[in-house]
Amino acid sequence: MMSSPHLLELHNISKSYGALTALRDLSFHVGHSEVVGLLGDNGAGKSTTVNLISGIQKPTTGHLSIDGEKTTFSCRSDSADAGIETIYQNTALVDSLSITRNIFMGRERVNAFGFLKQTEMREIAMEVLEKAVHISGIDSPDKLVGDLSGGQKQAVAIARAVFFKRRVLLLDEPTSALSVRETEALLAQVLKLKAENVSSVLVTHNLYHAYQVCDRFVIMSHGTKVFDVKKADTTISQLTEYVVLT
Amino acid sequence: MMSSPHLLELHNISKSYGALTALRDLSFHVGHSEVVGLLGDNGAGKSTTVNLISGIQKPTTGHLSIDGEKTTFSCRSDSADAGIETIYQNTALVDSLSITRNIFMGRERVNAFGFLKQTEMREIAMEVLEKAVHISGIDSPDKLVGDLSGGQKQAVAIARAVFFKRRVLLLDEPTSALSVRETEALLAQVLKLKAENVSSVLVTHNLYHAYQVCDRFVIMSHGTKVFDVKKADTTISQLTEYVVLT
Amino acid sequence: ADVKATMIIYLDPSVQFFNPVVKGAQDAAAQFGVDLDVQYANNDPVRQNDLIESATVSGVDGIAVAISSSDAFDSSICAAVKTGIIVIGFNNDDLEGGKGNCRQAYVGMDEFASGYELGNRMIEKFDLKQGDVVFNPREIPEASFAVARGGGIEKAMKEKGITVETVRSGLDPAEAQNIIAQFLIANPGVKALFGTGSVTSTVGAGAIKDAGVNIPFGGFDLAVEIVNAVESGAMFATMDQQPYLQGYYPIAQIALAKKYGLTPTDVDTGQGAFLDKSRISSVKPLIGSYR
Amino acid sequence: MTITMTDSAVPKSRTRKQSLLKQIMTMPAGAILLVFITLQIVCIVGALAYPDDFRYLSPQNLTILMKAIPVLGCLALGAGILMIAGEFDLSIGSVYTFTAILMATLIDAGVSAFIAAPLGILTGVLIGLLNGTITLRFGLPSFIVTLGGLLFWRGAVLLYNGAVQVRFDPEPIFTSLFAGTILGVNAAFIWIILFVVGFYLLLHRHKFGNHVFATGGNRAAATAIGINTDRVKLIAFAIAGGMAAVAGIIATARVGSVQPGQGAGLELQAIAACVIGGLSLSGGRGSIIGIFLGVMLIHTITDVLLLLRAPGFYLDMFIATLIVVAAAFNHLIERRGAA
Amino acid sequence: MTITMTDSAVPKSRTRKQSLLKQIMTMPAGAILLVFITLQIVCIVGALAYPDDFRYLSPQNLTILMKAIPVLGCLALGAGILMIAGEFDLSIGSVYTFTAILMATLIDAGVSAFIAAPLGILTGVLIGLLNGTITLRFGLPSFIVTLGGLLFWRGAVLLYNGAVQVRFDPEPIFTSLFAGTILGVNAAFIWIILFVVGFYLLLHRHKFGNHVFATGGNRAAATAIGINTDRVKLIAFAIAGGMAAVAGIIATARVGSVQPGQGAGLELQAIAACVIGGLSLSGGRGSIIGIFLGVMLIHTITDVLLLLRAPGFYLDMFIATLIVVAAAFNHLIERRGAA
Ligand SMILES: Nc1ncnc2c1ncn2[C@@H]1O[C@H](COP(=O)(O)OP(=O)(O)OP(=O)(O)O)[C@@H](O)[C@H]1O
Ligand SMILES: Nc1ncnc2c1ncn2[C@@H]1O[C@H](COP(=O)(O)OP(=O)(O)OP(=O)(O)O)[C@@H](O)[C@H]1O
Ligand SMILES: [Mg+2]
Ligand SMILES: [Mg+2]
Repeated sequence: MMSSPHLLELHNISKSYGALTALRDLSFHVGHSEVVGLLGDNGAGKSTTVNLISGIQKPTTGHLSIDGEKTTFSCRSDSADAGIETIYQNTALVDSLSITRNIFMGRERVNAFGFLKQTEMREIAMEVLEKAVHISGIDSPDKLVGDLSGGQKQAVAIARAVFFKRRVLLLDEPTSALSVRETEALLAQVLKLKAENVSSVLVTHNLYHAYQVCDRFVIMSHGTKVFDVKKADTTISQLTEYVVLT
Repeated sequence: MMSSPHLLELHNISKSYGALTALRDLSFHVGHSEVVGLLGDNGAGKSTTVNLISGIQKPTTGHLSIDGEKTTFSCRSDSADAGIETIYQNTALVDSLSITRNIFMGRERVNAFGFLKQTEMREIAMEVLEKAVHISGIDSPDKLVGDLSGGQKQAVAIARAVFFKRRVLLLDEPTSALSVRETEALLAQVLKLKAENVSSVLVTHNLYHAYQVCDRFVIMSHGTKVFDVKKADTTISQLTEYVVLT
Repeated sequence: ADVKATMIIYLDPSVQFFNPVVKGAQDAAAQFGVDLDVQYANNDPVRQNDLIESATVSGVDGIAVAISSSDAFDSSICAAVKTGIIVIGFNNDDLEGGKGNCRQAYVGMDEFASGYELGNRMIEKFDLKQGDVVFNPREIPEASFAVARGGGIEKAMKEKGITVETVRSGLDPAEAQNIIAQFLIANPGVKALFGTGSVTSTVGAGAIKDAGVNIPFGGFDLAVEIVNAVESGAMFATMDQQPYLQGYYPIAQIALAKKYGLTPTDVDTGQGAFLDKSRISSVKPLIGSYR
Repeated sequence: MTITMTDSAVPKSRTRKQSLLKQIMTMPAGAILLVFITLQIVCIVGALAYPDDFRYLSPQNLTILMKAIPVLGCLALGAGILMIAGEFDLSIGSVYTFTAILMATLIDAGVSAFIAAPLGILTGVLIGLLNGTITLRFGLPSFIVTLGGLLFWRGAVLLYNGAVQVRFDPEPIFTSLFAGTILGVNAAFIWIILFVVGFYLLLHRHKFGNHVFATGGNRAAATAIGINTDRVKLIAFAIAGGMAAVAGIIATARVGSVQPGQGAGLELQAIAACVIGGLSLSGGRGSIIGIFLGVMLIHTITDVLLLLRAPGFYLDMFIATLIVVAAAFNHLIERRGAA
Repeated sequence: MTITMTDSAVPKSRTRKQSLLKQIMTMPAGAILLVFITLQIVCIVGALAYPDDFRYLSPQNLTILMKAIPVLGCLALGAGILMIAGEFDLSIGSVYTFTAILMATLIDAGVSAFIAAPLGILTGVLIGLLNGTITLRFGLPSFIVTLGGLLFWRGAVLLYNGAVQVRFDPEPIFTSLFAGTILGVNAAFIWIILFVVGFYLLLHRHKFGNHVFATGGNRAAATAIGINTDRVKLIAFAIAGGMAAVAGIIATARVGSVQPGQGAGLELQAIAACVIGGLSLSGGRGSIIGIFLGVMLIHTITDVLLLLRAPGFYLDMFIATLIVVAAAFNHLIERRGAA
């Protein structure tokens, strides 16, 4: 490797749950200002991969590297330090807390004594909800997340990740519950972030969406990578074929 | 109304959660052997509508009718008796139970003394999982649902509803976590059921999917119906316009 | 040691009353060369049965046990006696005495009698009259010591036409003090206060002060606090039953019976139970060891 | 062209074969079973090596164990089903005493034990139903309702019979049915074995059990799928109350009298036995075998300490420590199984 | 053509304005506040109408209430934070006794109370940390670990000092600081008010509180977002232990001595106060005001019953019933608010 190292690399990662091998010898990379589409059948191991990069699961073997330097994430804060931000498939929201508190969970705006700057956070929350995804029906950032509709919850998770994004954004089926308008807004966000030099990994089952924004595609099947191709070198029908047939 | 009454009708239904009016004066119907697409923005009230028809939420005002007869559902068993089967947006699965037990939850196959016919249920579970959605990666119906991937969970919820379907199938964003292949299989199922005289209400944000299988579209916005049109009388771009702009 | 013995106490280890009992037993064990273990039934008759049977199984030569129920332990004690074990009752006895239970002897005193004595002394000293109301909070009303002592007080009062009010105070001193004080506020006509166990006897004086009333107070058991209260006059008297002897004699008798075949005999430890200001100072240095 | 085509011949199965030991470890109650068996082996070896000092295997000791287990066993089985359904019952200790006193006084008044005992169980069931009705009707936490029940029924004992112990004197046949010896085995132990088998069938093989697990595991989902979760919980409350009364009968038949103060703290012991046996406090997880092993573990530990003549002053302290150690050990085994 | 175009002028806002009362009802702790205020009004009116028979407003009674509330208050605040974080502590009753005995014997041995008291609190904190470490390190249910703690520290009291009550005899200034009267108000009551304010700020206004709610509400989500949930729980365990020690200091300063058997059952009372105040047993929900109102409600009910000369033998029975009634009432109000 003589060129500048990749932003994020996975090296020969395997992961087992008891008797089941969820990932087997998986390697791929994410470059600077690149949007990678991570595709594959249900149960292929995409979410497991996202969770590994986020540091909330640990690989059985293999390792990651950031900017060419080998690292291991033992918890979410490690990956946050490395500039990674994630929208989880299960949204990772606390139903019993308000929208604002969910957005700033773990990264509260505080004064010198650790007390919350509530007004400031409230305002940011509302703003970012409107900007990141044009979500409708949320009229107050004090609403409990448990009272939101499926799409509204997902919008909160997106707003949080977009607000705190730094270098890499991992999106695990971020549009699954979003309506047409919100989906368009999110895809536009991904491109905008790319322009701001934030790379993304987009997990989705909607190949049209993937094709719309990704620069490269990694296709997984049964826990391994079966295909890794630049957008220029493939077509949507070839992608479909790989996803469906492997 | 001189023709035979509709299979299912909603009459002037309203529903409030505390200060929020989730549904306002909503009326529509589902005919025999008809697939209705229930579309609308996030938070429009689609899931609330589905839950009302399933009997797990009660309308503040208004009522339903089945075959022209006014009814009220006070719990899920009432709607099941009326022949309604639902795939909930949140899947309604018990993580700590096996796939088989989730599928037959509340409707177990039992002998004369109420004891479970475990082998029989196991076999049916595996079969229906393979038939209803061609889900991959589930190698045993004894796996705990909590250990499944997002799409696999959804597949279990679908398998359950498809297996027990009788007259109306409500599908609340059933394909949100499904991969391309599984999605196609599900949409084919809906059409197959229609041929078997089972009507469906399909809630989805993917207008292409809706357009592919639905006979009529009901578009909701902010808790009310804004559009109700037969497939023959509209185009996908008109639908998009209504969903996005209202 | 050539003699093995087990002592079984019905209540739990935190009850202060049994400190001198255990010390007495240990002293006797040391003097007579007995290998002694002490077990606690935590107020549970089922558990006490387990303990008696376990001791029988582990092959001890003698068991000293509080027979806190006239029926619950009859069969397990009889079974132990049948295998040749010497069983001595202490602290509580079967209400029918030796007729109701196979135990070979009983060492202890009558708690009912001590309640009766305290009641009568209070009536005499403070001139309690017919129609008066006195207050007797109990930490655990259903515990046998509370039933016996309280029953004695009630008998004495009833004979003079005096009413006894009672309340469950629990074992927590702060809670007990609150409850006693609140009761005294609500019932300003109460003429005297009786403790029942060591908790109510300890906090009674404080509760009287909290309630802002001035009434006589008598109780049971010995503790530094109680002795201080008697000395200072905040408390009229306390009842003692020489628990040291209730531990010493059973073990000594087991050893003597085993070694020399001496027949165990009943012992009454209930003499000199009443301790008021005039006698308390001689007792004070011995608290926690011999008293 | 950067297309990389990696190993297209993906093996169809992603699951490895696991050793039998690992399979046992991941079974429900598998880990606790291993802990229990280990303890038994240690005890048996110790007893064979020092037959005079450690009389674990003496017939008398085995009889004591068999007599000791059923009371807590009955309480734990009832409390356990209720916990799997997602609710607590803290009142079982008081109900145990109340129903026992009720039964004993009825027999004292000349009623046949074979009528008084079912009446006692019925009372327990009714109290359970009352707990359940209040809990469900008002949507209250069962913790607070049954804590109220604990105090209420303790008070009711005093109200009904005063702070007086009651003699229990039924027909001899009744006593031998619950405390006698049948084919060399203690009758109470036979009862608890029957209950374990019955509850096993009910919980793991019967429709009702499936509803209990569903209700406790995810009440909203169970409701959404048409299970009458209120009814399931109500029945579970009734079972807990009824089993508390059964425990009362067994204890009373054994001891021959009822103390008004007994039973305090038994509810926590029963819950502890369940939790040791792998029940989740938040419901939806657990097994009957686990509950029974939890009860046996507690009693074996107590028994061993008594046989070793551990100082009674600190006996509870030792028991507590050993229970936590056993639970930790249990967890380590479980984790090894999952890895 | 069947296109039906219904009311295109949809109003933008779907939320109605609600009455102030309804708003209060839906606030956290709003319903319990209404219950409490209602009870107070009834009591005050009753006391004004029958000043001789119902001495609720007599200065002595108010003083006793102020003295009674702080002990349970401190225990409940600590237990409450831990419960919001999703864990239990059943050992606080024993820790309360153990630290009090430790402190009293230190003072007896000549140590200044101003050194002994912080040492006692430190011990409480360390015990809490130990509970937390065992719970988290081995992934055990805190119920079982702290039930072990309950028995262990009760045993430790006996080991440390035997079954002897200890006199507490600190410098007079220490006693007046914790049990004296400051500006006409009981010192212990001032302490509990300070604690309530402090915990309110910590839990509802500070970053740490947000982490506590997140950890208890959805531990997996909190972990996934980068909160060190183990640390949060550990701190909550430490707070519960420390507050148990503070309760011990306040109780001991009041009574002037420590009984080795005290504190039994206080853990359940503390949890009950929290649950009455609206805390969820499964974590993530609750408020400091609710906890404090729960404590006050329990004590007010006890006090009123004593003042009304309810039959003392069955006092607990009445208290239990009234607590359940208050909880049910609370729930009805809450539901009306949400409708
Ligand atoms: N339990 C609840 N309490 C309060 N408000 C609720 C509750 N459930 C839903 N709502 C509100 O009702 C409105 C309609 O919600 P609903 O879930 O029906 O929307 P939806 O059309 O299904 O949206 P989506 O496409 O995002 O799933 C939303 O604004 C939501 O915030
Ligand atoms: N906690 C777990 N325990 C056991 N097996 C698990 C666990 N989590 C996931 N799995 C298994 O690992 C495999 C990969 O799961 P993963 O969630 O990564 O799939 P995915 O590619 O994200 O699928 P989907 O598109 O459905 O979300 C699946 O077969 C799943 O059953
Ligand atoms: Mg996934
Ligand atoms: Mg929805």
